[in-house]
This record gives sequence, C-alpha cells and structure tokens, in this order.
Amino acid sequence: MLTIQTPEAVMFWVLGPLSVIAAIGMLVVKKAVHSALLLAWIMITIALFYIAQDAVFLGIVQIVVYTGAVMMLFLFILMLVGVDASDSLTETIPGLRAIAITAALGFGGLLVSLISRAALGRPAIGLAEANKDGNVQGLAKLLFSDYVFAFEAISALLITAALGAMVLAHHQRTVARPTQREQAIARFRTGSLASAAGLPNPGVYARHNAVDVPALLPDGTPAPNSISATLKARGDMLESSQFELGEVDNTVQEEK
Amino acid sequence: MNPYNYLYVAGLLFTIGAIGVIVRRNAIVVFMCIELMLNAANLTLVTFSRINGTLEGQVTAFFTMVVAACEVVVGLAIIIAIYRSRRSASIDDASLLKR
Amino acid sequence: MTFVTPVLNYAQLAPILIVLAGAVIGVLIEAFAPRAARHSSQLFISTFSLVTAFAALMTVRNQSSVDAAMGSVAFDGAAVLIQASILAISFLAIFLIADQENFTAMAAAVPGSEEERQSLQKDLRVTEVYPLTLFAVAGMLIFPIATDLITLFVALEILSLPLYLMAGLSRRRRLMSQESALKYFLLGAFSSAFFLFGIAYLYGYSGTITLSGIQESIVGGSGNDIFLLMGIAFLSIGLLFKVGAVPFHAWTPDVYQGAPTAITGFMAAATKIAAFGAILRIFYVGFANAEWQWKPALVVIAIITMVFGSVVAITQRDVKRMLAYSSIAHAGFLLAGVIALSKSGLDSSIFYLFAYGIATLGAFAVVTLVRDSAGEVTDLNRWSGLGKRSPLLALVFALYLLTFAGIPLTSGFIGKFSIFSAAYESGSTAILITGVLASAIAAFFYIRVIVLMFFKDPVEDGTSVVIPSALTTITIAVSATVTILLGVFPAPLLNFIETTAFFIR
Amino acid sequence: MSSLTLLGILPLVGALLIAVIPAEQVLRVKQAALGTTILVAISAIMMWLNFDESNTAFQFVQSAEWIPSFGINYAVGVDGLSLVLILLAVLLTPIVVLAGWNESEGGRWSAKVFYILILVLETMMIGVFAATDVFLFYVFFEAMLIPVYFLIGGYGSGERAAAAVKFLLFSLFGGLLMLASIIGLYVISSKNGGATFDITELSQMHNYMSSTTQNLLFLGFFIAFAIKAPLWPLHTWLPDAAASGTPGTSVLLLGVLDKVGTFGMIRFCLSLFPDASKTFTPVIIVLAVISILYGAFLAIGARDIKRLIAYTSISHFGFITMGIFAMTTQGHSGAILYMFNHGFSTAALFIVAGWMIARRKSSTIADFGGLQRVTPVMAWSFFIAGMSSLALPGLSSFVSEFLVLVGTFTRYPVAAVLATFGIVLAALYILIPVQKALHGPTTPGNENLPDLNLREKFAVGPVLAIIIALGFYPAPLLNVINPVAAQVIESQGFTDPVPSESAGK
Amino acid sequence: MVTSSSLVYLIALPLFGAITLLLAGRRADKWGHLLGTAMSASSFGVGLYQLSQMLSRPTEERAIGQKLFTWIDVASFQVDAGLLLDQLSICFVLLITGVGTLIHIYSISYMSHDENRRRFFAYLNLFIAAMLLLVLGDSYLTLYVGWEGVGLASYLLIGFWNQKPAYATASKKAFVMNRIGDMGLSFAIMIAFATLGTVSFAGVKEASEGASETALTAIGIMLLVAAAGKSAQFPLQAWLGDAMAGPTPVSALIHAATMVTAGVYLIVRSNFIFDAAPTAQLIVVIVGAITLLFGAVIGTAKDDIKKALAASTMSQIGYMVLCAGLGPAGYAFAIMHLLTHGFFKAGMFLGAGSVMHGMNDSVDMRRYGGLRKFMPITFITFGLGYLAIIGVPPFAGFYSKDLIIETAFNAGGFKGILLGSITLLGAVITAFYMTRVMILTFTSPKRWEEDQHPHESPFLMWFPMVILSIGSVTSGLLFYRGDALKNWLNPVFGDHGKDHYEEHLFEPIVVSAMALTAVAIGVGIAIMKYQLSEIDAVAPQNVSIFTRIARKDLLQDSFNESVFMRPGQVLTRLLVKGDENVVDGAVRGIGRTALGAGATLRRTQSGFARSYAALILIGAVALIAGIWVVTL
Repeated sequence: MLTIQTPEAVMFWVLGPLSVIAAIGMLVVKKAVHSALLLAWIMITIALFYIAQDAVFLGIVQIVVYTGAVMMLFLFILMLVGVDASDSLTETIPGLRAIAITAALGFGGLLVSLISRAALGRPAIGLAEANKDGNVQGLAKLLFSDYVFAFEAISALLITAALGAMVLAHHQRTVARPTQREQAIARFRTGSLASAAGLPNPGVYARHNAVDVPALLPDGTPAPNSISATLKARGDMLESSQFELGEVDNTVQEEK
Repeated sequence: MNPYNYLYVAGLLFTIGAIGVIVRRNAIVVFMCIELMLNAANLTLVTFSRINGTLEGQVTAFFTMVVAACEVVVGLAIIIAIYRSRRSASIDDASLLKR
Repeated sequence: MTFVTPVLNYAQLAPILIVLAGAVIGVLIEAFAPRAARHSSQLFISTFSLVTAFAALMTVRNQSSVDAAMGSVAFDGAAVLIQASILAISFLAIFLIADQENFTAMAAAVPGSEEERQSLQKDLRVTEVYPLTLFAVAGMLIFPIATDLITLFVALEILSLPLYLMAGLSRRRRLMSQESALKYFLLGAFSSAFFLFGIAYLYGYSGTITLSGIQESIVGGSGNDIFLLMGIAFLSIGLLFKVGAVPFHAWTPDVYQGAPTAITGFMAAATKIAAFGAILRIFYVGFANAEWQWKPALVVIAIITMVFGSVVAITQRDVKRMLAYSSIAHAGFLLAGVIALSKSGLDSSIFYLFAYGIATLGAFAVVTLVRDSAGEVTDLNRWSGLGKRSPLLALVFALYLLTFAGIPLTSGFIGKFSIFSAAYESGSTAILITGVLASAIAAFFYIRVIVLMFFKDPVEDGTSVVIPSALTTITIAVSATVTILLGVFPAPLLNFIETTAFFIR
Repeated sequence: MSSLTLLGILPLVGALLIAVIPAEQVLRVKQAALGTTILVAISAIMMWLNFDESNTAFQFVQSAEWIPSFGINYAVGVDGLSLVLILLAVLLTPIVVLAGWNESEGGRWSAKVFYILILVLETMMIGVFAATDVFLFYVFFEAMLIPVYFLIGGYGSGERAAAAVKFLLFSLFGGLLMLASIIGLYVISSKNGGATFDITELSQMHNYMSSTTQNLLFLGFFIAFAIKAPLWPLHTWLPDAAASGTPGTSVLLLGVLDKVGTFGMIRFCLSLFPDASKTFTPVIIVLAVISILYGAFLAIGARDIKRLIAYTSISHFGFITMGIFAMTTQGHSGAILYMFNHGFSTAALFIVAGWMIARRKSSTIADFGGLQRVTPVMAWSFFIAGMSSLALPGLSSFVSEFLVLVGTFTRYPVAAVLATFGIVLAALYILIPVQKALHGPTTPGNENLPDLNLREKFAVGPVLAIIIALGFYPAPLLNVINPVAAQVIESQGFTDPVPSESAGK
Repeated sequence: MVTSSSLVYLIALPLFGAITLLLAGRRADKWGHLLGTAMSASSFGVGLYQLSQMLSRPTEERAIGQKLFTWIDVASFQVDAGLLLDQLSICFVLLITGVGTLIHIYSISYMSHDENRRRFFAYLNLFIAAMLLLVLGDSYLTLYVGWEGVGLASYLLIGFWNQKPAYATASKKAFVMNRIGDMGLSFAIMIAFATLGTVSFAGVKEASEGASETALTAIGIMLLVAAAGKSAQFPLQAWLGDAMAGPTPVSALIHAATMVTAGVYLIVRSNFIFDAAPTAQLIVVIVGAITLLFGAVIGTAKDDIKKALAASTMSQIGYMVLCAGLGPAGYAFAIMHLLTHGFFKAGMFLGAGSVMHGMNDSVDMRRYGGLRKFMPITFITFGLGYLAIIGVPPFAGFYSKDLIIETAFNAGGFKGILLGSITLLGAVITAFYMTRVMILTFTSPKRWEEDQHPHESPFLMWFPMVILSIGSVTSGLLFYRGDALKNWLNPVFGDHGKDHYEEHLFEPIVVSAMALTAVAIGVGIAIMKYQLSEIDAVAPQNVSIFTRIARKDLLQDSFNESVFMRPGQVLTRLLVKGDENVVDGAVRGIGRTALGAGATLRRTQSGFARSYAALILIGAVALIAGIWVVTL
C-alpha cells in the first residue's frame, strides 16, 4: 500500500504550483532564453518529483541528461540564433489566440476532470516491492532483458540523429582551403595595401566587452570591420561612435 | 496526499506545452514546449509506475529521454538549417507551403 | 532477483537487423569511402540489404511467435505481409532515390549562396540519404510488429527522424523543402508527445505496456475506462497523424509538396503501410474488446477524412498537393478496414495498403520526370497536353489516377471493394455510403487531371518530360504492371493474404 | 472456352492487330477494324442461329473462378435479353466503323487509337451484356466508360472535353452508388450461404433482406441505371455527350451503352429486388412518363441536330423504362424489343446527321435546308430514320412502342395515356427538322453538297433494311425475347391483367 | 371463313410499284409513271376478280380472309398480319383502285412537266398500297398500319412541292393533326385490348357482345377521335384546307375520294361497337352535324377553287359521319354517299385541276370566268359532278344525300327533327357555294388577264374526268335501286342490318321534295348573287364580320394557334430553359458546392505550422470531450 509522507506532500504543494507557473511563464516571456531557463527549472522540478516517487535513477538522469545536456543544447542554439532576440507576443494569425485559449481551457479542464473521475479499481501500490533490489537494478533488469530489443533499436535512432546533424550542418569543402601562403598572396594581389596586414582585432582600446566593440584606429575612429560578421548580422554590434575619441591626445607623457 | 496529484500537474504541464506550441512563434521555443509535453508525459509515466508498482513506466520514461535527446539533435539541426537560409527562427515565416 | 538472459530469435528479426546493418554500413561508407565511390556502393548496399532482408523474411514466412524479441515484437502472418510490402516498396523507392537529381548537393549550404552553386557545380551528392532511408525502413519494419508500447514508440521515432531529415533535402525550392522538414518535424514531435501521453495513460490503466496485457485488462478490468479511453485517444492521435487522418492531416500536403519527390513517394507509400500495420495490430490485438468505445470516434474520423481529402483535392493546382489530399482521402478509406475489426477487414486492409503503396510510388515517380529547366514541374496547369508530349507516361499516370479513383480492372478497385465490403460486413453502413460518395467526389479531380493531360493542348513553357533513368523506369514499369495485375488477377495475392494474414496474440 | 468468350475476345484480337500496324497506314487500320467488326457480327449471328429459343436459362455459359476469395467468377452466358443486346452491339459496330470512315481525322490522336478504342469498347459491350456475375458486370460497366470517355474527349467536336468529363462523372457517380449496393449484396450473400456474385443465386437474397435494406440496395442499382438510361432528371449529361462525340461514338453511346441502363433494370433491379421494385414502380413510372414528354418537348425546342436526337432518345428511354416497370409481358417484350429498335433508328439518325454535319460543317438545323433536292438519298435516309423514330407503323419502332403502350395500359392506364401524347410530340420533333433541313428552298451554301457515296450507302442501307424488315416481321427477335420477358414477369410474381370485360367468361 | 391467298396481291402490286420507283431513282424517270399506273390498274383488276369471285359465292361466304404471318405475338397480345375482304372492303377496294387508276392516268399528263413525276407516282402507289391495307386489314392494328401509311403518303404528297415553305408547313400540319387522331386510334386499341383482350375485328365483335357499355363507349369515342383526324372532322378539321398545297390529283384522290373517308370506314367497320354504345353514337352524330355546317360555311367564303372544294369535302364527310352515327339505319347510306361522293368529288377536283392547268396554275376563282367556252369537256364533266353534289335527281348525289336526310329525320323525336333540319340547311348551303363555284369559274364573264390562254386539257386528263362524271351520274341510281348497296352490305352489319324503315317521320317523297326545295333555294341565291351581278376580280374587303370569319376558316387556325401552338411553344421554351438552368443547373450547382466547400476547407491549410498544431489540438479536445461525455 502506498502512503505518502508529509514531506513529499509539502514538496509537491510547493513545487507543483511553481512548475505550473513556470510553464505558464514560458508562454508569456518575450525572450527565448528566459523560456529556456524556465524550462530548465521545470525539468529540475520534475526531477525532484521523480526522486520523490522512488524513481531515483530517472531523477538523476533527468537532471544530467535533460537539464544538463539537452537544455544546454537549446541554449547553444539560442546563442547561435541570438540570445537577446525577443519575440513579439502579438498574435498575427487571426483567430488563433482565441482558439488557443479555448483549446487550453477545454483541454486542461477536460483532462483534469477526467483524471478526477478516473478510477483504476485497485489501490496504488508503490514501488517499495519493485525497488527492493534497488531502483537501478530493477530498471536494468527490465532494460536488458524484456526491453533489450528496444534498447538496441534505439541505437539506430542515435546514429540517425548523428547522421542527420552531419547532413544538415556539415559543409563539404567545395574548394580547397587556401593555404596561408595563398592567402598572403591574395591579400597583396587584391585590394589595397591597407588590408594586407589583416583585419584589425576587435576590442583595441577596449572600454567594453571586447568582442562587440569595434576597435579604434590609431586616429581614434572606430573600425567596423573589426567585428565578426555574425555579430553584425545579428545586430549585436554596439554603436561604435560612442567610443570614438573626440580628440586624440598626442602629447606623450613623460615617464616619471 | 494522493499520488494522482502528480497526474494533475503533468496534465497541466502537457496542456501548457501544447498551447505553447500554438502561441509561440520562435521555433526553438516551440520545440521547448514540445519538450515540456514530453516531460509531462514522463511524469505521468513515473507516477503511474508508482501507482502500479511496476517499473515499466520508468523504463518507458527512460527511453523517452533518449528519444527526446535524439529528437533534439535532429530538430535543432533543422532549425539551424532554416535559420541560416532565412535568418529567422520564426516558424510563421516558414509558410510558403499552403493551401 | 535474477536476471534472465534475453533470448532473441534472430531468424525472425533478421530482416530488421539486415536492414539496420545495411544502414550502418552505409554510415561507414560515408565516413571512409572515397566520395566518388559512395553513390554506387550505397546504392548497392541499400538494394542488397533490402533484397537480403526480403529473402530472410521469406525463409521465416510461415513462422509465428510472440517471443521473437522477449515479447517486444510479434511475428505472425500479418507481420510477414506488411514487412514484405514495406520491403518491396522500399526497394522500388530506392531506385527513385538513386536518381540524385532530386536531392540537394549540400544540405548545409544556404540556398542561393555561392557555396550551393559551387557544390552543384562540383556535382556533390548527399549520399547519406541511403542510410537514412534504410534506418527509416528499419523503423517501419519494427513499427507494425511491435507489441509493447516502448518498442512502438521507439520504432515510431526511428521511422520518423530520417524522414524529417530527408524532407529537407530537395535540390530545388530549398526554402520550401526546409520548411516542409521543419513543419514535419515540429508537428511530428508534437504528435509523438500525444502518443507518449497516450502510452502513459494506457500504462496507468493496465499496469503493463504490452498490447496483450492491455487487452487482458480490458477484458478483466475493474474500475472505469477513463484512463483506457484517454490512452487510446492520445495514442490514436499519434498514429492518425502518421497516416494523415483529419484533423491530424495538416502536415501532409505541405510536406508532400516540399519534400524531394522521391522521398515523398517513399514516405507516402511505405509510411502509410507501416503506420496502418501498427494501427491494425494495436486496435485488433490491443483494443479489440473496447471496440464500442473507440469505433464511433474512428468512424467519424474516417468519414471526415474521406470527405475532407476528396473535397479539398478538387481545388488543388499542384500535382503533389493533389496527391497528398488524395492520400488523406485514402487514409479515410483505409480506416474503414480498421473499423471493420474482422479477418476480412485485416485482409482487405493489407491488400489495399500494398496496392495503394505501389500505385502511389509509381505516381510520384512519374512526377519526378516532368521537369523544366528549374526542376520538377508540379503546377498542374503546366501538365496540360502531357498526353501529347509523352503519351506513354501520361497513360501510366492516368492508370495511377484511375486506380486511385477505384476504376475496375485496376488494383484500387479491388482494394476499395474489399475494404468497403469488410466495413459494411461489420455494420458500418455510414462508412460504405460516405466512402462511395467521397469516391465520386474524388473521381472528379482525378478525371480533371486526365482531361488536362489528354484533352488540353500543351503550353509551350519549357515543360518537358525527361528520359527516365533505367532505375526510375523499373520503378514505374513495375508499379504500373502490379497495379494492372492486381486489378485483373488479384486472386493469387488475395488468396495468399487470406491464408496468411492473422495476428498472433 | 465458350463461344461467347471467343466472341468477346475477337475484337480485342483485332485491336492488337491494329496496334501493330504502323499509324501512318490509316487505310490498313480502317480495313482491319472493319474486317474485325464484321467478323464479330457474323460470329454473333451464328451464335443467334444456335440459340435455343425455348430455353429460358443462360446459354453458351462459361464459368471460371476469378477471385475466389470474394466468390467472384468469370461467368458469362446469354439469354434472350442479352442475346438481343449483344446482337445490337455487334451489328452496330461495323456500321459505325463504315459510316464514320473519316471520323477519326479531326481527333487529338491517330486513327489507330480511335479504332483500338472502338474495338476495346466492343469487347466491353459484349462483356457487359454477357456477364452473369454481378461483379463481372460491374467491371465491364465501369471499364467501358474509359474508351467512351476518350472517344468523346479525343475525337468529338465542340466542348468535347467538358462533355466527356460530364459523361464520366455522371456515370462514375452512378457506378459508385451501384458499387455500394453490390457490396451490400455481397455481404448479405456471404452471411447467407456463402459469398457469391452469381446472378441466379443472388436473386434469392431478397429473402434475407429487410425491406429498408432492399429498398436502399435497389436504389443504388436503379440510380446507376437511370443515369445510364437516362431517366429524367438524371439526363443532362446525354445531350452534351451525344452532341460532342463523333456521330459514331454517339451511335454506340445512345444505341448500345445507354441500353446497359435498361438492361440492368431488368437483369438486376427486377430480379434481385422484386419487392423494392414493386415499391418504387409508381415513382419510376412517373419519371418515365415525365421523360417521355420532357424529352419530346426539349427535342422540339432543340436547335442542334445532335442534341435533338439525344433528346428524342430521352423520350424513347422513357418508353423503355415504362415498359419494363409496367410488369406485363407486353410491356416487357416491347421494352426489350424497343432497346434493339431504338438502337437502329437512332443509329440511322445519327449516322445520317453526322454526314450532313460533315458536309455542311455545322450542326445547327437552321443551316440546312432543301437537302431533299440536293442530296436525295441522304435526305431519304434521314427521313426514314426519322419515321422510325416517331414510330411509324411498318417500321420497327412501332411494334415495340405499341407493345409498351398496350402493356402499360393494361396496368397503368393513366401513364399509358400520358405517354401516348408523346407520339404527337414525336411527329413534331421529327417533322420540324425534316422541314427545316430537308424541305424548303435550298439554303445558300448547300447547293453543291455531295450526296451519299457508295460506302455511305453501304453503311446506312443495312440499318434501314433492318428497320423496315423488323417493322413488318419482328418475330425473329420476339421469339427470342418473349420467353425471357414472360419469365421475368412470372418471377416477379405478376400475371398479365385479364381483360376486364371478359373476366367473367 | 374462307381463306384466299390472292388478297395480298391487291396491296403487293402497288407497293412493289412504289418501292421500285423509289429505289430505282432517276433511272426510272422514263417509265416510272407507266409502271405506277400499271400497278394501280392491275390492283384494280385483282379487285374486280375478287368481286367476281365474291359474287359467285353465297352471301354468308362472301367474306374471305388471308393470314400472311403472325405479326406480333406476345402472350395474350396476338396480332396477325391478316387481310379481310368482305362486302364493305370490296367497295373501298374498287373505289380506291378504280378512282386511283383514273387519277394515275390523269397525272401522267398533269405532272408531265414536273421533273419529279416518277417520285409522284411512287408516292401515289404507296398511297394506294397503304389505303388498301387500311381497308383490308383484319384487325385494328393492321388497320392502324394502313392508317398511318396513308398519313405518310398524304404527308409526302401534300409536301410534294415542299421547296415552298408554306407547302412544307402544310404537309407537316396535316401529319401532326392526323397524329392526334392516330393517338385516338391507339387509345381505342389499347382500351380494346385491356377490356376485351383482342384487337382483331372478329375478336372485338365477339367480345363486344358481352362487354359493358362504358368500355365500348370509351372505345367508340376514341375511334371517333381517330376518324375525326383522318376525315377532317371537327375539331381536327384544320389541316384539310392547307392540304390543298399538294398537286391537284392528290387532292382528288386522297383528300376527296379516299383517304379522308377512312374515318367513315372506321366507324362503319366498328358498327358492333357503336351499336352498343349510344353515347358514342350521339357524339358521332354531333361531330358530323357540326362539321357538315362548318365545312359548308367555309365553302361559301373561299375564292380558291381547291379550298372551296376541300371545304365541301369536309362538309360532305360530315354528312357521312352523321349518317354513320345514326346506327344500323345509316351505315349503308353513309357508305353510299361515300362512294358517290368519291366519284363526283374526284371528278370535280380533276376538273379543277384541268382549269388550273389551263390557267397557269391559278386557283383564284375571282380571276376565272367564262371558261365554259374554252374548256367544254371540263365544263361538262364538272357540271355533272356539280349537279350530283347539290343533289339534283337523278344524279348520284341526289339519292345518297336524300337517304341521309331521310335517315336523319327518322332518328326520332327532337333529335330527328334537328338533325334533319341541319342536313337540309347543309343542302341549301351546299347548293349555294357549289353554284357559286360554277358561276365564278365557268359561266360568269371572264376576269382573267389577257396573257392567259385558257385551253382544254389533253386526252389523258379529260378521259378520267369523263369516266368519273359517268360515275357521278349513274352510281346513285345503281346503288339505290332495290336497296342494292344496302342489301349488299347488310351481312357486314350482322343482325342489325334488317329493315329500319318502321317509323317514318316524313314520307320519302316529302323528304325529297324538301331536299329539292333546299337545293333550289341555294342555287337561286347563288345565281342572284353572282350570275346576275358584277363579280370583283379581287375579293372585297369591306365585308361583314361573318364573312371575314368564314374566310378565315371560322378561325380554326387562330384557335389552334392560340390554344395549342403558342402555349406549346412557350412550354417548349420554358422547358429548354429549365433544363439548362434548373435540371442541369442543379447538377452544376452540386459541382460548384463541392468546389466551394473545397475552397473553404482549403483555408484551414494556412501554411502556418502553429495553426496545424491547433488543428491537432482541437482534434484532441474533441476526442477527450467525447470521452468525457461517454463516461459520464
């Protein structure tokens, strides 16, 4: 027979509402990265629920794999796409908002109502018996005997995922990478000699987070081409004029 | 407390995830909402595992995590590919195919 | 607690394993073989593994067991038939896929970029589609024989993920192709979340995740059926999504249109077989005793699907979209076989699936041949006068359309006849009547295309029919032949199905 | 193999023969087509001579398993009814070939294709009348749409594509409804003594149906046949199709194909669903009367000569339908004989009208005028055909029309009286075009139209001869028809009404 | 019944002529007319032979039959292609072939300038064959074949010069109105079969004895409709005037002597039905009476010589119908008048043709005058016919008409007086308009243009006229003497044929006196009005409304047009429009609805993945809502 101790109930009543609120938060925050963080929080909550429900192994995996790996992947991608980019939350498809709200209320309401009316006709058992040799051992037994076929088959899924990522992301070189020598020759052959020495580095005379601030040229004017093209494209370049020196102090201070 | 309470939470999370898919435009957020739904399903599984006193639910949840991880890889790869073509991660922009 | 060493029946799993092995070898080829050798060796490996798998399947065709993989899969007559269908169609599909004109040279290149241009110029090839296809085939092979929900879910993902990827690999109209991949992926993941949610409730209801366990719970269950019904409902959403039943169909037209045509053909034909194979097994083996609960809903869905698919197809101007809506309508017809819940329903469904799959593949193969300088021409208006340009091809396409419309002497007619009789036999008069009316509506647009091809004059806009490669020719020829043969002499196959098809419990 | 099967295959052999003749050798193609059709006609006449008139069972039967899973057989055989219609089909075909010697020239495709289509159609026509297996019948019923569709759409005039589509859609719609009914029958038969499609066995199935079921199944068949036949208000496809097809196509369409409708009413509606037939008889009689008068009025109002002939056919089909459902021996025999006679009189009208149109390059009646003086033979041919159409005594249609009227009168006097008004309208709809086209001053532009050449005389001569001969001596056909008519009436549980005034004696 | 195998030759000979001439085409132009005449003449010869055979047999064996083959045999509906030659039909056979042959001869000359003379003879032969079939058929259905056959021949001959649109229209009108009558015959046959179970004359006769009056009345009325159509009786009379469009020999043969009297034949042949159906008989009488006056009135107003004669025909047939409607008493007299009328009216038509022949085909009597001197033979033969028709003794018409008037008076009671008066009035008008024709054509001053050269017709034309005039002089007396015709025909009418002179309202001599007085009045008025006063060469327009109405054929065409034709045309147009817009429109509407539904549903495919997801969610909500409901 399953009895639930008070600590768990307390935990549930604290974390449960929090997770739901966090989930709702996911829908209403503008920045994707905030959504991601809220999701990470929900996942941790759920991990705690797992652990509370005698699914220790899953709880840990949830934190390690999900929160640790999957969410990090999400964050990576968010970074790539633009971490500061924020969504407009105004609905552009007419009627969809209404449908969404109705569906949400309907779905959620019906779901809750149905769960409340559901009866299994047997008492909740609890995992004490199943976990008596240890949760991990129990899982392992199932995993490597009864569900070994699925377990093996899932390797195909993993290969597919890797292969897919390769297909979509791998840039096959269409032209041989120019050697340094070739690059040097090219620099001199084409363009002005001004660029022959290579592009200026960002962050020279850094008074700010270096990467997104254009370098200042010796005459004090900013050099926009010192910023990575990606940042430019993303609009993450700071206005460089604010770093322009109004007047270059040419006086050389004597070292004392 | 009744273990069913976890089911309510899971149901609500699932609902919210589903709504998120509909209301959010950023493909990555949409995808995260789907992850939320999967998590809600997992929570349901684990809860039922406890109610039923068998570990199959947990095993299923475990498989789900692996599958979800693979899905994330593929999904994000696709999203990135789209993003590079369009310089946009909004799924509303990807609406050439219609009618 | 003792650990029982798992015993697998490798003979019965051999088809799956061979295909998976082929896929893995394909991946290794990608990794190690020189670029020039990849295409031919991939093609060889793919066809070889499919043929071998088929042969392996045939050696065990009379066996049946539930213990092939520790109860995870059931191997029985229906499994043999469905797997054989999938393998046969995949084999033909590989030939289409081999025509690399369909695929982008480099998926990672930004559409319209210099890199893409160069990659095209260098005639690079995405030979990864072969292993991806084989992975998908493996998933499809597992999906209809899975008897526990975990394997089912895993198989669903194995078959889906490669398809998501391949949908984005079209050579032309890359933006559309990528868009279709995105839509397919997001909606697919969305629906698989429902699927998983359904699994959770079914597990909750019965305490097991095997179909037979669920069936036992239904028979001997106490309490009420709410969790069961929720489980069935959510699980069905995932399954119906895959087959494109209304209202879970919306991805179909977009993805069919955007994906490379060879992939569309593969996906339309093989996925439908696999998914319906799974649906049949789940509903026949798992939920049979709850039929009074799920049947009405499925009837409604089937009716809406037939009508919706047919009605909307009328207004389509793009041949691939039209075929997509037609496939939606056919999903509705096929649901009639599920609803029948009888031996004849099973037999007719399998026949229908095979006949439809073959014809669909053929139809998309024809689509790949109608091109202009910018690639395939799918705008129907530009198909006008095709009968003049290329009578044979137009005739073959007309044959496919007629079989979709269910004209006698084509396989589609036998399929429709058998599946509707099965449905009516089990008392679904509504299905019969709607099915017939929907067929009438559907006939309208099939005929419109025939009119366009034969009775309209060609527009001189550079649309032409390319000389098909030998492989594509084989695909088209085989599918056309099979379509006619099954229409005129269906008896051997029908007999074979009748004596073979059953579900082991 | 029975001689019937051989007869059916013969045209196909001819079609194959033509297929190997190079398309440029048009004359050779035509000769081959003519030779084949004449050979078929002779074979059919030989069969007629060997036909045992006293035997009401099917003769020349052959039965072979086709799709045993569904109890479907390749089963053919003829009784008086089918023999008459097969004769009609095979006699008209060579005439059509000969009369429309140059018809194939304005088409989209070569003459070769035209004649292949005609020959394939001939096979289908023989098959549809010879089939004693309902499923086989349906297969022919639907499959024959395809050649006609291409004949109209490919070789017709005016809005031919649209007309072809309209024709096909109407027919398909009806066919699908019939399919639903066939499925219903099949299921009922499989639940009651084993699945079968044998017409004789199926005719016992009505004992196992509720009256609602029987009514619904009857309607499925009947609507299909009413579209074919065509009965008001399902007739609107006919004028378009007939006006757009080549004259030869229209002859086969109106003369033979539409007879499938009335043939089916007798063969299927009556014998399979006797009770439902009784239930619906009043409605059908009303529709038939409406058709008679409606068709006649529209013919009077027609400006296009081909449309006019089409409308007259609607009127005549009204007579046939009325005769069938009058449920008297006279009505029945008359209706069957009418099918044959209408075939020939309409053929004559259409053939001659076709020549007139070909010469004048217009099908508007008003464009002709005074042809009797310019082209007397052609005018006379048209006139005699017209007289046959208005059922002038002494010409073949009279016997059948009068039998129908008299047969109907004994049971449904009001309907017969109303229908008789049709004969006055018939005088109008024939004499108006006769006056406008043949009489009156010669319209400018018509002075130099050539009269019929020898080939054309040879084409129309036999038709007119048959029309006149059968008018005076219908016994050869009536002897064949009477037994089957009597048998149908008897099997329906009807006896002819006894003369009211001599009942006491 | 005695059977004979030679009856068929009566029909076969002219039919052979017709078919040969039609099939041979222009090749037969040279000898076609000869063949046609020969065929008709040989048929007449066969007829004479049959008559001699008949005379050689005892009375009860005079009727002979021939079964050619079984024509239609469907269960109880059995019709043989059988012929029946009895005392009644032999009269017709001889009339048809005899007069027919004369008219063939006449036509050789009359049509000699027409390039299609061969075709004309083919039609004439066709007519003879059909007409013979009509009177020889031994059942209503075989009669029907001849019935429509003569209609066809009539149509062809009226429209012989159909290059003139008016003539083509006239032929069509004749055919269509005849068809209305044919419809009546169809009904009659159908009723006969439904009620009596047979359609042969013998069978119906036998069955009619026990049949109810209702059934027989229905059959009788329908037969009357048929007769009215064929014999141009009210209300189906309108076609006859227009039928004069045909060549004059046609008018003489078909529209005077033979075909138009087929209605009388039908009624007389069906005596067994009418005898048992008094109501039907009464209607027959009424129709006859109306037509009698109707035709007569029209006759007074016509300036076209052929139309005047046509009106007269109509009126005279009215007499016959009236008489036939009087039952057994009248049948023989109706036939007698029919035969005598056949002679004199055919003769007069041929005379009219002769006049036209001499007057450049002009038919306007107001443009005639004084032709007596130029065409003496025509004048004399026409005049003899004239005397016969108005009923001057001892010419044929006197006897036949007198007997009809007498029979009418003898019908009994008020009915008899009324009918007698009508027939007398008819006699007055007949005398008037026929005198008018005579005066206008022959005896009044000439009114034709100077470039006309009236001349006598050639021998081939006047010879038949002479023969016919002999007939119109002598036939009456021949038939009347000793009730020769009546006794001859009586076996046909069975028991009813006995003497019916029991009650005489007037003595025969009184009736004759009254009739002669009537004639005198009519002739007198005509002479006063036309012989003794100036005649306008153009019909005066300032005439009374009655004259105008009479000239317009008593508005028969206007009536038909406004009551049948125009509504019919409107109905046709409405139906054509309706078919296009309503019936076909409904079909197209279904198509449009499907397309519209498709276009609407298509919008759900908005292209936005989110809305697709929403769709899935809606489906999910619907499903669990369903669960929620069913598990309540």
